[in-house]
Amino acid sequence: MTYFFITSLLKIVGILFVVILPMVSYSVYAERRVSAFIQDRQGPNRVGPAGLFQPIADMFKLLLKEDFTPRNVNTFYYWLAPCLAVMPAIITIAVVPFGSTLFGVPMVIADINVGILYVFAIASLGVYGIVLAGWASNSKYPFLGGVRSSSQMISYELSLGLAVIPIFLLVGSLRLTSVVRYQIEHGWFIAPFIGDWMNPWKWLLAIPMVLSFVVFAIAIFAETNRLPFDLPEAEQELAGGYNTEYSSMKFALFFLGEYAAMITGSAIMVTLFFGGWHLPLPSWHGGFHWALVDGSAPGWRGVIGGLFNIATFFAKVAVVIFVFMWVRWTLPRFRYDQLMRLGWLFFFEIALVNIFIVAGIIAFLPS
Amino acid sequence: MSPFLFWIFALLMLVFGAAVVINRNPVASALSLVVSFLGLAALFMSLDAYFIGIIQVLVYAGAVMVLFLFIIMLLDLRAEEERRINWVASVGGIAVALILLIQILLVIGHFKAARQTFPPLAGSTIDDVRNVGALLFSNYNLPFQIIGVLVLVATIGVVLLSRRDPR
Amino acid sequence: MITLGDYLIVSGILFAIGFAGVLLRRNLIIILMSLELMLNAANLSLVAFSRFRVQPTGLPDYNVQVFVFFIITVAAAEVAVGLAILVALFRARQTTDLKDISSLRF
Amino acid sequence: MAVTVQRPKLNWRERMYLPAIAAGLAITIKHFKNMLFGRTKVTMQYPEEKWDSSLPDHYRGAPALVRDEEGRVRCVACQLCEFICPPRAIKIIPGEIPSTDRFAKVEKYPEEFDIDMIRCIFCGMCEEVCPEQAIFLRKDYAITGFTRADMVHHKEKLLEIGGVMHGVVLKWNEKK
Repeated sequence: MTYFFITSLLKIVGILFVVILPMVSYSVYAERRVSAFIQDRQGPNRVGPAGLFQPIADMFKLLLKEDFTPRNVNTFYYWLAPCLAVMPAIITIAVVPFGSTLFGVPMVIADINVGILYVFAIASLGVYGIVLAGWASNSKYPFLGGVRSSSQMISYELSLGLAVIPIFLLVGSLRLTSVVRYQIEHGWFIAPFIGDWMNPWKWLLAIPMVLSFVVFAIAIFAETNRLPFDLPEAEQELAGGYNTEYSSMKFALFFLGEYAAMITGSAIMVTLFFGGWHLPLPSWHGGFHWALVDGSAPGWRGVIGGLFNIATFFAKVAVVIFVFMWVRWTLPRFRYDQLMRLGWLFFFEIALVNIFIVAGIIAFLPS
Repeated sequence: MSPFLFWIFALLMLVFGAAVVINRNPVASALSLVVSFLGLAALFMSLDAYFIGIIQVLVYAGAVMVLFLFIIMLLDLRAEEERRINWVASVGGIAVALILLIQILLVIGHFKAARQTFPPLAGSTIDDVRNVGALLFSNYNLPFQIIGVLVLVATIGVVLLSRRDPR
Repeated sequence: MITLGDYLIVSGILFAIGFAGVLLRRNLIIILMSLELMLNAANLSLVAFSRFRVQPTGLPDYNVQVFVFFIITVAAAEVAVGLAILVALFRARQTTDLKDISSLRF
Repeated sequence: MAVTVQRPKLNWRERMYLPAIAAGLAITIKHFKNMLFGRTKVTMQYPEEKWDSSLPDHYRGAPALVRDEEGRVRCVACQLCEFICPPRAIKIIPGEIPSTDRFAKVEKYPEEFDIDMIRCIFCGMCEEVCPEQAIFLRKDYAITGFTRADMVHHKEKLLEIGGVMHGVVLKWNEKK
């Protein structure tokens, strides 16, 4: 029991302070660099080599700024909102398996049997921070941002939830570790035919899976308030939306929350569609085949394997985050009615039909 | 679950549940209700009902309360002004609630089975999503579909009710 | 050790709080919230009964949890309809206070 | 007059938007790639690379006073530049050259010559109007200071920027 507590604590501290928080601050830096490169600029390159210490400078700047509370705000909720904005994204990561095993300890903080439901439940709490910020600011632009955010999140949660149902139809369990296990055995969901090239059923399955992935990815974009769906904070129309009245560390918390949500969303996407921590390596040991590397091997090879799995997972997450940024700096923002129409009349239906297609394939799939 | 955690979450739920009734500001009430529901979800989990607990968070905290907040903000309901408290009605209301509470407690006190502690389960981890789902789609298939129709009717009703122009 | 009675007592207190809310408050939205509290108090005792009534297979009584699932669904639909009525009422009367809408005529 | 903008009729492929989105993504990733491999020519990285070498001959930077070959300030304090200056950035206090001086013929010299660089708009009219070719717009462009007083260029500073100008104005020389 004590052993369980200590390893859990180590995992929480490790994943939060060693991985997630640095990743958040460096994804801000990466966002600025990527946007600069896309626009033929240099981006921040002054602090440290290639600007790598920029997040630290940013942190000091934000900490040292005057923490200003406007007069007519509802003070208690005004202070509560930034805290609520960060929390959901960070506690969602608890159920995501970020590695196989290390020293025999499974690399997931809480392996619960309602994994994906937990993710959706906590993600749906993310709206409170934004809505409260908009309401407590007692100012019209933040308020509009808050109201937009609440309706947007409710609308896209539907397609988000429906888009992943095909996966769980196949896996037969809501546990995220079993999703990864299934993908190791049957191929990643984004391309289930890999490794089983001759099986026409797998090729057939790939069509609804890609559809499901597209709907899921777009819904994640909308859930994390990223462009092209960043209407709650549209700088040009709403002057920053819900965080207009915030300054200093409270503003930083909103920023942190947004990027943490992006990282969490990417992690879930990787887990559901890109095989999680799984990356087969070619092996010539006894004829060519794809070898599974994980932490189950004895001795130092197990440790290396476990570390390799963790590195693989976060490398995949980094790639997905890059795609997030790439899309942000390419596409313009949707109009609000377009956003709602897209969510309700398009993705909702696609996701629904997709479930039936996958159910049909499973019913006739020769196992 | 240890008694300590049980009492923490029960207290959290009850204190914030009382805050729902006491608060003058509707937004404060709604947020207290969210916290209360989170405590309730934790109690569900302590009863090994993970699925119900998560559904509780997902439906109540995630959707219903957001709807409440949305409506409160849409109608711009501010804190109620101080009205003269109608003492007779208030004391009467509290008295009725207290009597009900005492009745409930008396019934529980006379209920023999209430003194049993947690009976052991088959395994340390049970897949309750699968079990609830299997039951839902086999024994309770018809009620499930009726509920679906009910939700559809509710949706249509809400759309009709909230249209600005009823014609 | 925690007994079934503890869960039932907590559930009973929650129900009483919700009941007091319905009786004491005059704001319709608060009354709706109090109704939710009462429904959830019922859910809590139902789930507690399900856990303490272990079947011969060693599993909790899942029939009760299915029932709770139905209650949650109906409650969500009820809230949606209730809030829609509230909005329609507010449009007509500019108030959510019970005192100001005591007459049934509009 | 209200103008109704005709929306273009889109065929189903255009209405999917996906090809257009893919094309947009391809463009941005191309820019990203070119930048990453240093194939894009970016703007000058200013404090490390200076403009100095690439400024054109006609560049109009900070105005400055010049000395002639003999080290004399060329300005004769005629105050034409002060008069013409559109933002009134120039302030001259003329002084008299004593009759014993070798250049007594010139009569006046600028006792003080201030240019307020906060006001200066680098229009070059002072250079244009100067009969003595004593004031020039040089190539200095990074004019900074911590206070407003810092931004006023006094005579010494102006002469330091200006340097020596070899020229044809021979007014101060004895008549041949």
